[in-house]
Amino acid sequence: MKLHEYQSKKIFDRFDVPIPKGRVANIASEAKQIAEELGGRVVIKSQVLVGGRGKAGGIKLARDPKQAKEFATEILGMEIKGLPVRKILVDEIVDIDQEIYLGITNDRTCRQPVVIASSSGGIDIEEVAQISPEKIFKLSIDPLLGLQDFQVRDIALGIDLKHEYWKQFIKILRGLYRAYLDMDATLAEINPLVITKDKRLIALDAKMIIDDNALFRHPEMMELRDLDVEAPAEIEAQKYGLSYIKLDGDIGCMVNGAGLAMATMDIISQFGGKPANFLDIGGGAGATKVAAALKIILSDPNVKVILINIFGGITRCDEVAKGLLSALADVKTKVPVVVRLVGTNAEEGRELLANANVQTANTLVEAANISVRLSTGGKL
Amino acid sequence: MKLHEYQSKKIFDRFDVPIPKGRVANIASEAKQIAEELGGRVVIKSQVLVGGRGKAGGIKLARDPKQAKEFATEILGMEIKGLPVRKILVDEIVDIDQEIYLGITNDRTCRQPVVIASSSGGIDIEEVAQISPEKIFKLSIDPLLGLQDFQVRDIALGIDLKHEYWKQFIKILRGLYRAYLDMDATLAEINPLVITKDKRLIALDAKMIIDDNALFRHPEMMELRDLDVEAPAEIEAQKYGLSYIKLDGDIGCMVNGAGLAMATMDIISQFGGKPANFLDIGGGAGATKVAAALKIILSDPNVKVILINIFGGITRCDEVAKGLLSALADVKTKVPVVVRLVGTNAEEGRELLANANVQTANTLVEAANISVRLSTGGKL
Amino acid sequence: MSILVNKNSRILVQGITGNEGNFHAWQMYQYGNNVVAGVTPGKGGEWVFEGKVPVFDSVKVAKEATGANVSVIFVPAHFAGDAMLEAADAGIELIVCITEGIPVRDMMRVRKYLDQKGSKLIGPNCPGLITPSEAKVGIIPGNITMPGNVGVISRSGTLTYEVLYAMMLLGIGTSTCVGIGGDPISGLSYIDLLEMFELDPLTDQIVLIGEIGGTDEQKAADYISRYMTKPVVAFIAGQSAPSGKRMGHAGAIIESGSGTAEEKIKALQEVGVQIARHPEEIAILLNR
Amino acid sequence: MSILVNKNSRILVQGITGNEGNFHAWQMYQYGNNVVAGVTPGKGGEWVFEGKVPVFDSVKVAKEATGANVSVIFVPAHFAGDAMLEAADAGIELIVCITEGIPVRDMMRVRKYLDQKGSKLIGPNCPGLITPSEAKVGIIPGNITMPGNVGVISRSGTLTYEVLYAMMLLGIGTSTCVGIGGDPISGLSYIDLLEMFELDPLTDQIVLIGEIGGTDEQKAADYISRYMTKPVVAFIAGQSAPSGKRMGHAGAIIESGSGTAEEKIKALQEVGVQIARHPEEIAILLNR
Repeated sequence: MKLHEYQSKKIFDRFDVPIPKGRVANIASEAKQIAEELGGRVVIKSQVLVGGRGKAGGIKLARDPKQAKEFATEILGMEIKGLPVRKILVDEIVDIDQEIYLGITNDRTCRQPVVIASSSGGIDIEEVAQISPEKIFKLSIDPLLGLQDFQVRDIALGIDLKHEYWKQFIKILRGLYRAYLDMDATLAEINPLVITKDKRLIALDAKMIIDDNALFRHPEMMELRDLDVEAPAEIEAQKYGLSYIKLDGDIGCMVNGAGLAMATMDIISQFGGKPANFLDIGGGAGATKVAAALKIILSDPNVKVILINIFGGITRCDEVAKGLLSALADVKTKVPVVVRLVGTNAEEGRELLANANVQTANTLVEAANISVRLSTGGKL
Repeated sequence: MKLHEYQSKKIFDRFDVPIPKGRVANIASEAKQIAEELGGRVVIKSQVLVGGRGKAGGIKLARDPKQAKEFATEILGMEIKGLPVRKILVDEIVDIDQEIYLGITNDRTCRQPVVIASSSGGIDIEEVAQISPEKIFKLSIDPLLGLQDFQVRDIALGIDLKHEYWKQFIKILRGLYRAYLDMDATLAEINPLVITKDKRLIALDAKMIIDDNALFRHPEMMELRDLDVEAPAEIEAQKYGLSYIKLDGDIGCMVNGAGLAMATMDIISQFGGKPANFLDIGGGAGATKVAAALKIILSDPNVKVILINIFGGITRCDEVAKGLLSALADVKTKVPVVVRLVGTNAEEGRELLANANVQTANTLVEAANISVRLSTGGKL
Repeated sequence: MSILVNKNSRILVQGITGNEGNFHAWQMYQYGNNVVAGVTPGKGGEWVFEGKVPVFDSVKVAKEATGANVSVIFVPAHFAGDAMLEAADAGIELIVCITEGIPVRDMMRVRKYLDQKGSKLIGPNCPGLITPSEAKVGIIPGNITMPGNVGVISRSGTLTYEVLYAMMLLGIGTSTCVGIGGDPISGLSYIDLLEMFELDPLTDQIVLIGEIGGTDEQKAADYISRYMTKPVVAFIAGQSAPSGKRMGHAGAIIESGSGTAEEKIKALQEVGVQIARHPEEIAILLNR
Repeated sequence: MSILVNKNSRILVQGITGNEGNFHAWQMYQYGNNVVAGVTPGKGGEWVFEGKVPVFDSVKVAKEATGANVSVIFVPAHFAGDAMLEAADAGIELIVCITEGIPVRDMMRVRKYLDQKGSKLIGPNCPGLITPSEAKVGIIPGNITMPGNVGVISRSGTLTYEVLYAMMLLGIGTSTCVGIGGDPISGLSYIDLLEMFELDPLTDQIVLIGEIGGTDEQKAADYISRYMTKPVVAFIAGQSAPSGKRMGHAGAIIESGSGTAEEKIKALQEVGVQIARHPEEIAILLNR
């Protein structure tokens, strides 16, 4: 779960990472008021969960409260990469001497948290990593021991930070690490961490991604969720524990298991078809779950045919068949449904479907073939 | 630093370890009021930092507020093992079904925290350990991993706790461990942890000892300090970073290093003398520290002679000599002083002392000999 | 022969009284008779499967009583980390964690501790493993594969069944099939298992089933080119997956253009691995 | 010959710019020329001792630049745990921590991590060690001992000097003298060092200096009876100490009647260890 800059900054503040003075606003007049409180000069930053806000015109410096209101009005009317701007952050402007990059993420290779730092902050860190890898300093953290002060100093050394800033830097990185840990983040990033002309270190931007699997430990995070970035069908899917992603094609897919779902999409593509979605009904899916999945797929008007590929493992095929039949009875769609069931209790499942006149296939190749033909208007 | 029961309970409460309803009181009328609030029946417990309060009559059950006041008056007038009772804890009475022992301490041998539990709670655990060691269950905790839930369950199994109490027990032991860790305790103990007749687990008594070396992390603990248990001279000594313990004899000792201080006391005893104190001036002791040490020794009227044994290591002997001379000039005592200096800058130190007519010795045996003779009224 | 588990494995099921745990433990029990114990804290003393399999309160007690050396975990995500630590602490040699949705933070700590203890881990978020006719540890259906000379390694669950089933239809069996799971932090890797299969006398060829996300398949390719003498056939799922969208598995995401199926296929092809276009084709590419 | 340190040791001083660190590093420097570097975070780039010894910001950098393999720590108690972890992380083989007053919680974590990294620790709250005329690592005065055939192990600081000095007055020198420190959680134990001295060809007899508190001396007695062929002479401080009072050292406390000097003396005497009545008598009991 990605957090907005203003949400991440609120968390940083709680963990003693210094942030600029500022507040979030929903309407332009608030921006003016905040600017007045902050002494006039402010930066107006659109709060959308995509990169490249600056280039898209979603970040503007205002010289006084009046201009703050103007820019706020402008930005609040924007869409950036398809996302409407519903909130802006109005922050004080600080005079910058140097920009640093500082982030903590999970390193898959070492299976440990890793701190990434660079004296070249403020720009796309992945670009820096590609062009000048020597400017990136990485340090792995033992997950049982935790981040130690000597490591923080190693990082300060690694980015050639002047001694006079070490004390502030240690406090910030310690705070960032605590935020990363306590919030179950998979990313906690400050880009840029600036050194101001009056020698303070401040997190000018903030980015956090929370581990979806750990949200049960952070019920308060659910309130921070920004539903704008998620399609309504995806939100609906989550309610039922389904993993759904809408795509551009016309063959709806319902598969158990993410790998098999991808393979099913792949084979559809290979046969010249276009998958309308990724949908993993997960393990142990009962009738209710399958019915919900069917309805979600059908909520996409582009869907011309539905391919259901279930290979029983945790999932019992008779349960799937029952769910399917109950859902089909419920929605009464005219979209043809092709079903392939193999594995645990598959025969019982197939029997149930055959009795209800649903099209079945024996292999994945066969199922994909039939579906593609049906989607292109062909008959069987 | 030992904490009182009521102080430990306050900490337990913060870490979600359930404690009986109750409050601390300084005067008997308060006890009556608390008893009224708690519905009449209460237990009055003297708050002194020694064991065996019950046997000494320092714990009494009152059947109503009137009796609570009577008992409170009585207990607040007591001295237990030489310590005046200045505070009482007035707690609700709970009906007990079973008493358990539960404690966490540092295991020197494994160099890890160890949880100790027993189904025989409420009595002296060291006695249980001696008489029926099979009733004691111990479990070592990896200090990097921390206490895990499966270990808590192992402990519940180890003391044959019924399944119905596991959930409460897990919460309590987790809380106790967090209290132990967060407070830098060297002991966090619940004895007894009771199961009430209405099936609740409650910490009926509470004991915590805080690591003196970690008090810098807990400045708030200094307010909890009970100066009653410490001799005024010991408190004064701590201010100067000196380690002083008053004993019964008449030969004052000032030594650098705890081991050497003990050895000096030992040799005095062997020669038939009686040491008046243990005093370690520690490493790197400067003039001020030595002067303070001298004054503290002289505050004991029994002291007939002072043996100063300094072997230079971190401590520089010339510094010691200067401090000594300045302190002697300051207090102008008639108590004879025997000094032995060896090690770093010892010659400079001895020269300074010789010039000021202070008695010096070359070996520890000689110094002890002279001191014992002087203390028994002998001449040199 | 086989790797990791065989007919002598003594299997313990953590979470045996839960819905899924019970269902699959019963499947495992019926497949052979190597399920020796179950663990559900608070239910010690009960028996399951018509009084044949005892339930214990802790892994330690279960191990002492039954000599279990493999544990398969079906407990919910909140408790799975603790269950793995418990198994390792009790000295279980092989831990197979089926549970999905375990927080990464928990897994980093668990993996570190297991490494220190010397316990092997398969999973989490995996279907477990099977040595046909000998030992079924996890949720891989027993009736879709048979004994044979192919070692199978996969990050996926049902996709693996698809492959096993297609193989069986062509009369090809497996030595051992291991589902290593789709999470970013997990136990045994492709490389660990390639090494075991290379050393296993009854494995003659290997199937590697991968998917988008991470660089494990690329590392496997590197390992194959250096150390493997046995032929490898692979399939990579997610060629049609868009970047930036997480495809179900916590690990299956194409991040800023890296971890794509194309990269992985290229790396494997370059070291002589045959690539199947769809799962059923794997069976066709294998030697019979 | 000697144990742990010799003339080839390359010594690093953590906290070299602090008052005590600087004073003692200078003493060490003057004793030989094996102080190769200092570390004080934030002072990297400076030089001490007339520009002869460089100061670095971190142990890692110092080790890379100078090849240091022993580190002696003089930093304040708040920072000492971090300093030990830093030294171990940088791969320093022997860490000697002089600092006293380190919280037990810190030491439990540090010791566990050092064991995992394979670094040896001496201390904390100890005077360090000395191999006369070769290497002085810590605060043991250089002028109170000389090369010889006696290995000395002690939990105490100045009490050890007393013994070394008495030995020197009788012409007895030491192979290596190690102060293991008086804290409840520390590094190398009596047993570790007895083993090293037993194996050291230039050590013919051993002095063990103990004190009240804990059971380390009793364990040493047990070890001596099983494995030691070389004679051991011991002194135990605190025969006149009352129980329940902590005598300076965090570890020196007689708790509910256990850890008394009597117990320890009895255990040692029973295994043939000669006991000195006072520190100076140790020198008399040794073979010349």
